[in-house]
Amino acid sequence: MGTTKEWIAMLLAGGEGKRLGFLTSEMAKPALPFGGKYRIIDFALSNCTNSGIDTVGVLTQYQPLILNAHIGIGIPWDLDRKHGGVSILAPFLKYGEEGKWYRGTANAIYQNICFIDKYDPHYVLVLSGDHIYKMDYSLMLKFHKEKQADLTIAVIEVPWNEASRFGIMHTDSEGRITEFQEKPAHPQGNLASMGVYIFGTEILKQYLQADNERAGSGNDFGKDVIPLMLDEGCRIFAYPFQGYWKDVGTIESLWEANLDLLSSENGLDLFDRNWRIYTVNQNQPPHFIAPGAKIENSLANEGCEIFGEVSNSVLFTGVHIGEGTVIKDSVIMTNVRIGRNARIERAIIDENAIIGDECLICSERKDPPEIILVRENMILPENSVIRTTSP
Amino acid sequence: MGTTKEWIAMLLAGGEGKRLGFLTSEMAKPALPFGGKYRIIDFALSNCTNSGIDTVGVLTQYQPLILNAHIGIGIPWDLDRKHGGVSILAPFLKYGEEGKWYRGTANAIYQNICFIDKYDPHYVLVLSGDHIYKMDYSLMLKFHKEKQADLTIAVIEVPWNEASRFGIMHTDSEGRITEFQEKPAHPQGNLASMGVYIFGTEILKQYLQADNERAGSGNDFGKDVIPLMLDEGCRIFAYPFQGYWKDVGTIESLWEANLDLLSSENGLDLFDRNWRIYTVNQNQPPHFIAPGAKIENSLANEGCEIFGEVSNSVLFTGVHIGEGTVIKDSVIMTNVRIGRNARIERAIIDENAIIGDECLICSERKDPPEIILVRENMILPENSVIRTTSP
Amino acid sequence: MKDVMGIVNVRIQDDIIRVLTDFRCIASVPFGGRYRLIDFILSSMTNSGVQKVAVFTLHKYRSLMDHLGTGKSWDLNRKEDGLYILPPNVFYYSQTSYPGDIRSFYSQMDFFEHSKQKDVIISPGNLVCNLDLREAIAFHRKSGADVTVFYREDAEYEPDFPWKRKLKVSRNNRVLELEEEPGTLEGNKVLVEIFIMSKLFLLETIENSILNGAGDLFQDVILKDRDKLNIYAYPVRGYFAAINSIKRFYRANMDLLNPAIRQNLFFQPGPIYTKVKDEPSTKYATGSNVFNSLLANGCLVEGTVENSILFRGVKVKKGAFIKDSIIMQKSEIEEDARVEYAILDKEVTVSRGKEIIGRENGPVVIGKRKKL
Amino acid sequence: MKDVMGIVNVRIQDDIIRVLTDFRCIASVPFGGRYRLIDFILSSMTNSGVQKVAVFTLHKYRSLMDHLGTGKSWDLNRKEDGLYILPPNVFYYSQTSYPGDIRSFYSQMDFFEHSKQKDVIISPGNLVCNLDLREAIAFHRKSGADVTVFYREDAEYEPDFPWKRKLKVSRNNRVLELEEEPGTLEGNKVLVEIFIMSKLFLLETIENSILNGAGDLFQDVILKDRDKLNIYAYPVRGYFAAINSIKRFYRANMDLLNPAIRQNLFFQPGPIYTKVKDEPSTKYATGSNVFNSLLANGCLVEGTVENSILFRGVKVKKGAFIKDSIIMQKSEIEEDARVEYAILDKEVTVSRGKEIIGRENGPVVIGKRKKL
Repeated sequence: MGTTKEWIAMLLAGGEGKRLGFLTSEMAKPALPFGGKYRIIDFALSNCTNSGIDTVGVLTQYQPLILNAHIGIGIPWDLDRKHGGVSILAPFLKYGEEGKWYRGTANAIYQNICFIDKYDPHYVLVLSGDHIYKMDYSLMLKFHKEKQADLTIAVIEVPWNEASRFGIMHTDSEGRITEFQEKPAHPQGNLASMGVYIFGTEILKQYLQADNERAGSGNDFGKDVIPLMLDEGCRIFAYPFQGYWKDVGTIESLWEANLDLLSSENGLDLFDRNWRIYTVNQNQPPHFIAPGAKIENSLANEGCEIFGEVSNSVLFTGVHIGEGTVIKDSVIMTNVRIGRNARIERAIIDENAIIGDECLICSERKDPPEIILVRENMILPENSVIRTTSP
Repeated sequence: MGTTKEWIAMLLAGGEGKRLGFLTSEMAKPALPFGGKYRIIDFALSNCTNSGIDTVGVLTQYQPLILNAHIGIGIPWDLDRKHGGVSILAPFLKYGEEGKWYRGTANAIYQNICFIDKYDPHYVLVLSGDHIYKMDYSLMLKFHKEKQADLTIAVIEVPWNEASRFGIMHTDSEGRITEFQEKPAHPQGNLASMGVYIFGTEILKQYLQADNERAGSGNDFGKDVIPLMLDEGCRIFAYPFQGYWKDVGTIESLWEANLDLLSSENGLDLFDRNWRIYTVNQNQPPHFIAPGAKIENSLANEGCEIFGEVSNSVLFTGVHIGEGTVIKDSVIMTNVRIGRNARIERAIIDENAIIGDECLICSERKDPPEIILVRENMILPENSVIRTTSP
Repeated sequence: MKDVMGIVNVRIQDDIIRVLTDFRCIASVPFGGRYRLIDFILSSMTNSGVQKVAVFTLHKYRSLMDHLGTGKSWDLNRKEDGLYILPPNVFYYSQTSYPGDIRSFYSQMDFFEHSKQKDVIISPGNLVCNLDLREAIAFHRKSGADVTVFYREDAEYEPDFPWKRKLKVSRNNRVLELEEEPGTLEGNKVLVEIFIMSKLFLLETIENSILNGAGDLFQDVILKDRDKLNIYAYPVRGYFAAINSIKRFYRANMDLLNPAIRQNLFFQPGPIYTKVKDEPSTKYATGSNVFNSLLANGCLVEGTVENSILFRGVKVKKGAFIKDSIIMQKSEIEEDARVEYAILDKEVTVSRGKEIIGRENGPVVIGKRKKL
Repeated sequence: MKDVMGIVNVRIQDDIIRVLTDFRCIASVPFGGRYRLIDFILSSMTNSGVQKVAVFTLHKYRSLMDHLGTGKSWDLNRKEDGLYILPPNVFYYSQTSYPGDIRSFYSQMDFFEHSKQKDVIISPGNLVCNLDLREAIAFHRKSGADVTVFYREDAEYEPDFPWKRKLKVSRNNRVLELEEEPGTLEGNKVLVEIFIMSKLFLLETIENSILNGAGDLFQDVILKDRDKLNIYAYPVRGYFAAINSIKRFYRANMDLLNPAIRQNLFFQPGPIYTKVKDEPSTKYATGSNVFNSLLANGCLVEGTVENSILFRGVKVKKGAFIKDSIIMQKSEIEEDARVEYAILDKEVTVSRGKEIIGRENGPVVIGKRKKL
């Protein structure tokens, strides 16, 4: 009945998501809308709740207003707790110091050691708010304890051609990590770090301190802290994860991740009542499928009014689709209004955009695939055409 | 039934309170404990609620963790509202920009114009979280409208010898401000700005923009924006406030403000049920006055256990005072434990300090008055003596 | 509107809308895909700036309590005022018949006395409407009426007006005549069960009624004393239905398939709030076939849905066919089952191949958690 | 403890502690300066990790509902599980006499069936104690008992044990004998009204009882079938009182003036939570004279207070004298008034110069809002 926690989570939510263009001009990547009604960070937060974690620090620094308003005191994730719950940790000025922004991922945690100390946990789970997946961290903690590890890193097999985007590891037969390469140009393996770490609290603090004192360190877990720990012979284990996991880095992969939800075997069942993904719920009437409308292999949300034809698409809350309009292979975000007889294919239409009658938005470039992004609040007059064709 | 607000408040809560020493090493000045159970910011927040304001932006940047945890989503002040409520506004990184800390008071608001725009209010009330007072801002808004002012500044008469610490104004017979001097070395008047401003939203935005573009500006309301507006002939009026108002700048004035609560004619009646000061309430049993104990002209709070003698003092929650101990003219903060037969006079004992048996803490220096401050978590062994005497 | 108190007076109406009220009171009957009946009057009140609402309940109010919670969905979770659910004192109601609303009010006299509001607005819990009550309060105050009653011009459906009382008003809407017996007055203005009066008038009325044995605020006070009282009438505009029968319930739901009615009812003058739930997007499978229907979130549709309303989390399996029906939360229509002109309460299962077919004028109603 | 459900069964006990229960049920009787009786068992449950608590109420539960709210003070405002207040269905209780707790449980069968918890722990709402129930649950599970009953060794006050049933246990605490008639068994182990059983056992018991007419879980099941059941007994440690009379209420309050009891009851094994309120610090004026007393926040003391307990917001004017008394929220003792051996309910005013004096063995009780 004491106040010590077994574990707490530190969720890194400061990412800019530079390759996402306009989408992240007013919000951090973890705040990006996804899957008809979620924001990406909902997955990590819901995983925490469902794994039995009741104390989460969310580290923000880039465009946090939407994230702050979304998270509040954590009510949707049941994280409004008497002891613990969710805390937003933005950079701040300290007594007698110059203000410092968070430099790397490790530095962000380093600057908030006082927060960790407040709860004095045995273990610290470090997460990224950028990823879409469902994972029971309590099983990983069990693994961490069984292996008597100093650090456990969740890993997933990625396609070889994408391996250079990730931290790649090599393990021995026991699962102990022998080598770690952050974003290697020529990857020797395809076992990628998911950016999910469990540390013993003392060892975490010790290495954050050491890393902070090393001149020239980028203060990043992947680039600096983990290699240092490996060098010094720490017991670092790889916890293999199977299932859906996506690091949404580009507009194309955001589009792809949304459309992944339409396949019934995607491994990310959002209908599972035993592992719900929580979010802030909107207050809108049920959506309406008009006489003459058609909707197939798609997601739709409350507040939508659909008079046209929708296939293989994801419609967020409050989308209006006019008569005669055809939507295919697209992601239409909150409160977008699309007029009559328009055609939209392979596109993401961002929040509150207005697309006039008879518009044509269509990407035919598939290799490399390209997705058209229509910017938030954009007003597209009647008969506009946005089109890309294969070169 | 639209979403436009008549007015919103922007509450500046980033102040370091440099002259408050240890007290503000881990929290901003607005977070300082006061009056047995409050934090200083509770006064401004409660004034907002009681004045009918339902949207408050709290601007933080210095040691905000305690403040963030205290404010949460504003439940204690009834500011957990569907539309509006309280938002913490910390400095953040913007798209394509270097991170900027808030420079002056005006710059802090300037960096959050997007927050103001979200609610599109007619008026913006700018407040400081550093002051202890009860004030009905709705009467000031009424005054502002009657005067058709561009800016209204709440003013109070201060003792002449303190005038140089404040922004001092001169008004004509109608109350229109003709001159404004920020912290004048040789004040010509004693009508001081309370740091409470009401602006028309458009004029505020216009002058924040202008100020931001002026090279060499300190981006401060008192030093830069208000003089600029005066120069350009804006209608600026002084709204006279009568009542208790205190800018707690030093350890001595914090001590004094606490002891002010003991006089029944202090003008800051905390028992008034029509203008309550709200705060986060602690869960502690009633306090106990033991057989043989004595308490007079003092405040005590839940969780205290008093076996000694207390007079002319303020005891925060959970204070333990041993048998035979005498406390006089002092402020004893949360969870302080004081042993037996100790004597404490004219001191502030900060949170969680432990004072051993037979200790003597006593300031006899009264001109200039000096108050002894015992630091947070300090453990003072038995028979320790901390004493200042008049030189 | 800080000085107006809302009172939602949930009467016992189990007999008129059976099955759906077997386990809940009328005010918490689900409606329109994700709402409960009480949401409409409650949202009307709070959108109009009313900050204190008392809900008088009689029985079967557990689902109502769950739904209302602390009133957060209506911004009524306030430190002062806000939402009050006032259940009966069981010993006052140990008689088998309901002694009338005045006795309910009387049992909460201290609640009224401790309230600071000047006027009260009293409504039943079964109205489907979206009202700007600020105008009504302004009208009431300007008129100096003892009581302002609401009425509907051009009453469309008789079932909306259980008292069937017509009224005649002067040019400035003072009530000149109010039918004692239904059917005696010409005209098309019919009384709606919403009243405005001062709290003082209400308290005096309660005190007097307890002394002289009057039990029902409308029947025994307003109607009986109509010639002594200064009564004004205020017109209800926009969509309006009072759910007093299964037929009316069915028809009012189907009215929502009309986009104009829907836009008006759900958004004008303010949004209708309800308790939100965690449901994913609704998923339409390849081969699904849906038209002229309203669907809440969390549904999984593989079959055909026409002219119907589906609440949250309904599953429509491959080959299943739903037409002209209302399917409540988490019901499941299995493969090749057929549902027409039916109202399915929560968590009903219609098994593979089974047919549930009602008539247009008499939809079949299936109770909660039934497996067919 | 996610798999244990707490049940607080608030019985009707108006007759045993009159005046204080005129307007509230026993579980919401104020206690110890700022608590309500239910806080103790509720905090014991949640400190022990119980995440779902059902409070069965019968009547006069408005103040209990206000107090509990969404359960936030006990961290029970959870999305799944959390706090459930289960009022009676008015029609089940239209008879004048209480049909027994089994019928209360029966009316909420669907609630039990939808709960995922494996075991239930059932307690009344009038116990003053601070228990670690994890140990009790572990004991129950290890023993394989049908029912684990709680008992008190060295029962100090008879009033704490309304059933007056003694029991005899084996070395491993299996119940060997349980008195059918009080007074037939030797020993010092007395039954306390807390039980642990599996949800399955409870549900079967309810079903069977409804068929064979049994009404009371203890009397008609545990006691009657004691020889057929596998019953174990678990000892209650630490401070313990069951508030079954004014005398006991008075004495249990006065016990809190003992620092050892207070430290034990309020903090060990976990803190007792209650609904917090906005009250300023308590202010002691010059000339005030207070000793051996407990005072909550918001009091204003100018007079003398000895051996007493003052709830939040009490005013003691100049020259007023309070001794050996319990003064509840917002009461006011005016100049030169004298209160001894008295229990004043909320908002009582004792006028200038007036004397209210009871006896040590029979404190005088003054009802809510009385002006004397």
